[in-house]
Amino acid sequence: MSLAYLIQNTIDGLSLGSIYALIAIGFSLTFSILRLINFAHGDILMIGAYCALFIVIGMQLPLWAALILAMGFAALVGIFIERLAYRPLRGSNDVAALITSLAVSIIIQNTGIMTVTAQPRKFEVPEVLSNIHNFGNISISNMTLLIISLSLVLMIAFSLFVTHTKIGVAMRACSENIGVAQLMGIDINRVISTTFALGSAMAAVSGIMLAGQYGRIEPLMGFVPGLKAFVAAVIGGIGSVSGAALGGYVLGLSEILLVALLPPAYSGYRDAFVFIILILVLLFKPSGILGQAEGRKV
Amino acid sequence: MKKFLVPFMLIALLFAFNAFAETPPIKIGAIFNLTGDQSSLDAPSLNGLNLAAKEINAAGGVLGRKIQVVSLDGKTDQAVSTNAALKLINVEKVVAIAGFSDSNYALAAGPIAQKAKIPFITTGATLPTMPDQVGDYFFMTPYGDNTQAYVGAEFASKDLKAKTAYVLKDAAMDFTINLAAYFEERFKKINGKDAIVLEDTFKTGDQDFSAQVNRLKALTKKPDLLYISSGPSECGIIVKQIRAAGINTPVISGDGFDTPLLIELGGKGANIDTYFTTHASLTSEEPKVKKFVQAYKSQFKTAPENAFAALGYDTMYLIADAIKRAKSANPSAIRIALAKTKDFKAVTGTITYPANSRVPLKSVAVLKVVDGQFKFVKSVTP
Amino acid sequence: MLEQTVLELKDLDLFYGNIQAVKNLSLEVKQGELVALLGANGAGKTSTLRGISGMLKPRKGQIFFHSHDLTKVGPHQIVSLGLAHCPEGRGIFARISVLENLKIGAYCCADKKQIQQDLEWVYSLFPILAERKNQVAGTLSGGEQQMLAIGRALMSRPTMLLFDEPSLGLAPLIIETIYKVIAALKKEGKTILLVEQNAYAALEVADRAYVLETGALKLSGTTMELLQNEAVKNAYLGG
Amino acid sequence: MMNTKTAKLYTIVFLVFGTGVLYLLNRFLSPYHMQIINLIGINIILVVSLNLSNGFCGIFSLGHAGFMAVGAYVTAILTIPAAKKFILLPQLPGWLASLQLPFLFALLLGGLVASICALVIGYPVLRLRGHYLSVATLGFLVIIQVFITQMDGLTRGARGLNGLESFTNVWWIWFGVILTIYIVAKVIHSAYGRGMIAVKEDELAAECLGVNLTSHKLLAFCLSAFFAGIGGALWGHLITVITPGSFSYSQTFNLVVMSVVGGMSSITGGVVGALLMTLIPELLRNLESGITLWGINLPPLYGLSQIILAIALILVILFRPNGLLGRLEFSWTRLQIKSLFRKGGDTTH
Repeated sequence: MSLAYLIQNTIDGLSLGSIYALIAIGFSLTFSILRLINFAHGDILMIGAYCALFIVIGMQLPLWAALILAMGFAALVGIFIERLAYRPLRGSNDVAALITSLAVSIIIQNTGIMTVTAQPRKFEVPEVLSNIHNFGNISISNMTLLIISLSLVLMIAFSLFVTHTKIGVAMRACSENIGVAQLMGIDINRVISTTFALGSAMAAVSGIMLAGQYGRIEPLMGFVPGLKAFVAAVIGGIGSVSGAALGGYVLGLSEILLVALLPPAYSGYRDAFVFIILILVLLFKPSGILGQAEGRKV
Repeated sequence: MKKFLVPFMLIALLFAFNAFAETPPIKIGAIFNLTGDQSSLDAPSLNGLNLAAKEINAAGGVLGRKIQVVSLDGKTDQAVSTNAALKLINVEKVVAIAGFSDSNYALAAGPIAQKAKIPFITTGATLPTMPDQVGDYFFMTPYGDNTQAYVGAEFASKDLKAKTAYVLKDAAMDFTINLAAYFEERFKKINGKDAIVLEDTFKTGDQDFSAQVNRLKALTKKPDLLYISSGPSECGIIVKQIRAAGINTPVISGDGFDTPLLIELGGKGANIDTYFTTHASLTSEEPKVKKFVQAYKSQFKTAPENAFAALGYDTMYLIADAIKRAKSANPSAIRIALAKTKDFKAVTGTITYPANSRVPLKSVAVLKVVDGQFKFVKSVTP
Repeated sequence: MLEQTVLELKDLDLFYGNIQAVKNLSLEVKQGELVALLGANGAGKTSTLRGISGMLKPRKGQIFFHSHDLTKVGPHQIVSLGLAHCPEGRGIFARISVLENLKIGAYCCADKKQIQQDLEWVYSLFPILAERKNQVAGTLSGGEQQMLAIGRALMSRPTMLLFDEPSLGLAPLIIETIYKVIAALKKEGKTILLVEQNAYAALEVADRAYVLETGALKLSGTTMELLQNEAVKNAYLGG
Repeated sequence: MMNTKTAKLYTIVFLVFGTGVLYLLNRFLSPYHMQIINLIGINIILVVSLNLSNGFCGIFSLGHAGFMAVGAYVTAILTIPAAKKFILLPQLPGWLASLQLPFLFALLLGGLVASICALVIGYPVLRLRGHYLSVATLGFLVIIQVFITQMDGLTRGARGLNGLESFTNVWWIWFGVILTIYIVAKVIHSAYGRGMIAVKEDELAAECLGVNLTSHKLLAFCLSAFFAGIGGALWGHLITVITPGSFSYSQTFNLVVMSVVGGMSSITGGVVGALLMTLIPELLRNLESGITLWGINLPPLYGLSQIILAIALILVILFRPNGLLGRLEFSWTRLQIKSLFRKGGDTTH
């Protein structure tokens, strides 16, 4: 159990954690404002990855351009889903919204299989990203560095957006009390569309990162990471965006370190660890690390 | 009451569809998991099957009758697969069924065909014990996992001079578990009880192997060989991540590696000492193989995605050949003819069913990845 | 100042699902007037305010504010027409600071310079808010929260204010200060519709009043008439 | 109105009539259509038991397939003959290796072990509410799947158990359906059942009235798991192959679809939901494999039926949030009143 082994796993955990964090922010946003768990959020990750692939191969544009266009497209898809499936449901009980999001997720996955076939495809990554820096036993690829730094930048940009722009303030007001926010002259439909757009754009980025890191995309790639990102959002404190980011890192690190430290026979238990952590958090600290306990109005 | 009428009208309409699909040609049933996790393996098999049927019909069909492939989607769900089998037998009245690359689904549909005395030929499932377990109407087009695992172990010990090995297997797929078990059994027989340095596991769909790779790197006793028992979706990224960690020990595996993805996703890493055993080399110069690849490319605009495409293709020709020899489309006659198949020249090698076994005696090809191409190394007939 | 009606309700019906909260209610509030809307708990007072501010879509009837029909307009546009609503239970944003609460109040219709002026004005009305500016709103006392709610409503420079039971759960001394501010706002020419259970405090500042019972208008009139009216006295003023 | 005596009489007549019809169907219908009827029966058991926890008690569980898996594996291990068990599961502990029980006992034991799992998982988890509870039960499903895959010695892991005796036939299922509906109906119309419904409507109010939340929720959760176990076991012995993958997200989602479409808070709704949502995918099957419709040759579109079902679900949630039957229960008395269908006047959602 050399130190290098530990550091190597920590780096890999951080990179996986930053991907989860970006997706978790999307979950946390939609939950804080609409009390909606959007299971289809994971699948937008897949849409972002495929969109980037077609832009890079189809239109021969560089990866960074594909990133931005994919974010835009995913944002549109997010707004479209909210407008079509979730808006009519507003005000109904939270279970109806949960089921609808599962249904939307099934529709996206199967449309994906029908249009782009289930064959896993190679994800083009520019040469410079895949060369490796070796420090003794520890090896870090540029892709990992890009993932960690880009997600940090995006998270900081996002928190600045939420604190300083008008629509950001409106989003925070809506997450506090959506009814009263309307009285303040906030158009909640516009705020909700922005929330879905932002969350989906970030999910698209994490989709591209996931594809870039592992070089492979297929239509069902989004569901499991989406679910794990929801676990991260709950661990960090559902509803608080910084909580979601923290939860993402905690989950990414614990998943990799648990598999690395426990004897090899247990690496198959990886997904079980994630959900055992979830149930423990829900039991002992349901509001999560940074979340505020939601008092119950008696 | 008005509100409830609409759904019933819809159902009645759909029932009508069923009756509409009756036509007289020889009907061959096909059940593949075209959606869900298995779709990347099964979709090419169906393509191969349909391609063969198209070619046979173009050449005048069999016994003067056209072949019609009735294909239903198993949806990677055993209940749906058994429904599909029953529908093909009882409603569509097929004379033979081809299906599945995974033994768990073949074992769900096989017994139903066996009970109805309809021959069931699995195109890609390689569990050697299936035919004895299901019955005499169950045939396998591919060789058993044991055959290719033994060839892999022999090749590693003799040709690569490996004394110790590290095994990484996908613990969530029965194909990979059996393959690894048979390999270890034969490798230990050759190189002694503790020839396996470490056995590690992962789960289908995993994308991050850093924990496993780091554990391999940290081994004090460096293994001479890495046996990676994985399916086509994961093989590329595992090889890439192992080579990225600077481990260049030779890698060997079964036909799970037989996919363009190994090269695409494996990248530069795959070119370093990566071997695998498979049914046939799709890039070999053999005329039969070249004709198949050419026909597949023109029909489906891409090269065959994996060996399962070739296996689907061979299965259809196998059935057609049996019908021709039996001179009748009657299911039990087909079964008898199939059992007597001898030296049938197919894309994935020559197929012979030995006396009381429905696991074909086939040659196993050993391939190596050389600068982005599969290069034929040798063919071993066990 | 000609007596021009600012707000007019024409036989308004309001429902929660199948339960009717308000039955064809008609009332009007003239420019600069302070009208009280009295009634027991569940009489439909709050529902009426929610109908006016667009939170609850009426099934029948119209609501005119300066000739705009509010039923045709989204809730978020009503504030920009100059009609601010101070909701029941104050509805302040507990987890963010007092200053940010006030800024959200000015969300719809103010630029940087105006916000600074309005802030100074609100601080002059409620000096305590200036002291607690950066404190998280949830830590304020009941009275201070009510002042914050009123201050926040004022930030959108409304011409008319809707108050929903500002005295709820407050100590008598605090109620006095609140009502002093309401009276001051009336003097400045703001039109006010005040919903109150505490009829006594309301009638002290109001010009006219309507009394609701189980969703329907029971009686209305100037404060003087109502104070003498026997029915009102024993029903709401404790005989 | 009809008194209960004649209502009971009607029910018995219906049961006898039903058995007769099933007997005839079993003799004349092709195995394919019988299989669909069997699957409808199993789905009725699963959905009615799911309604007990999701609809009547307000615990929206997504882990139903997990209990199915426990029931299926326990029953399978108990019924595999000792000789075969030695080959399939060599590392089984001695007492289990030689044990072979008749199907009925194994079935009930399967259900029992499933409800014990529900007790173990339920006790801590049932303190949660709404989203959190649903996701925790989904977590339970993943944990069960991973443990079954990893406990190679006991369950043969991912290779699954195959070649199971096909005990399940139409009579086992018919008996299971009657048992499930009878017990679930009995529980709901009992005082305990009303306590459960109070818990669903408003936990706080129920608690103030002295309803012990945890015990009511636990009973609903364990009872629903018991029948899920039985349903899983019947499924396993109908399909004769069970793998961890057989009881996955998609299985749970299908059950939830049936429950929601039929009507979560009504037994009849569960039956109608199971009937419709087992039948329609079969009928859509032809549409998928490419059929010439009025001359236009539709290309094969695999995955089409999943999309149509998902869209149907969204439409149901939008326009009939309480499902096709809402809270309506089938009863002989209601049959006398002409319209079986009143516009669900329910405002509690």
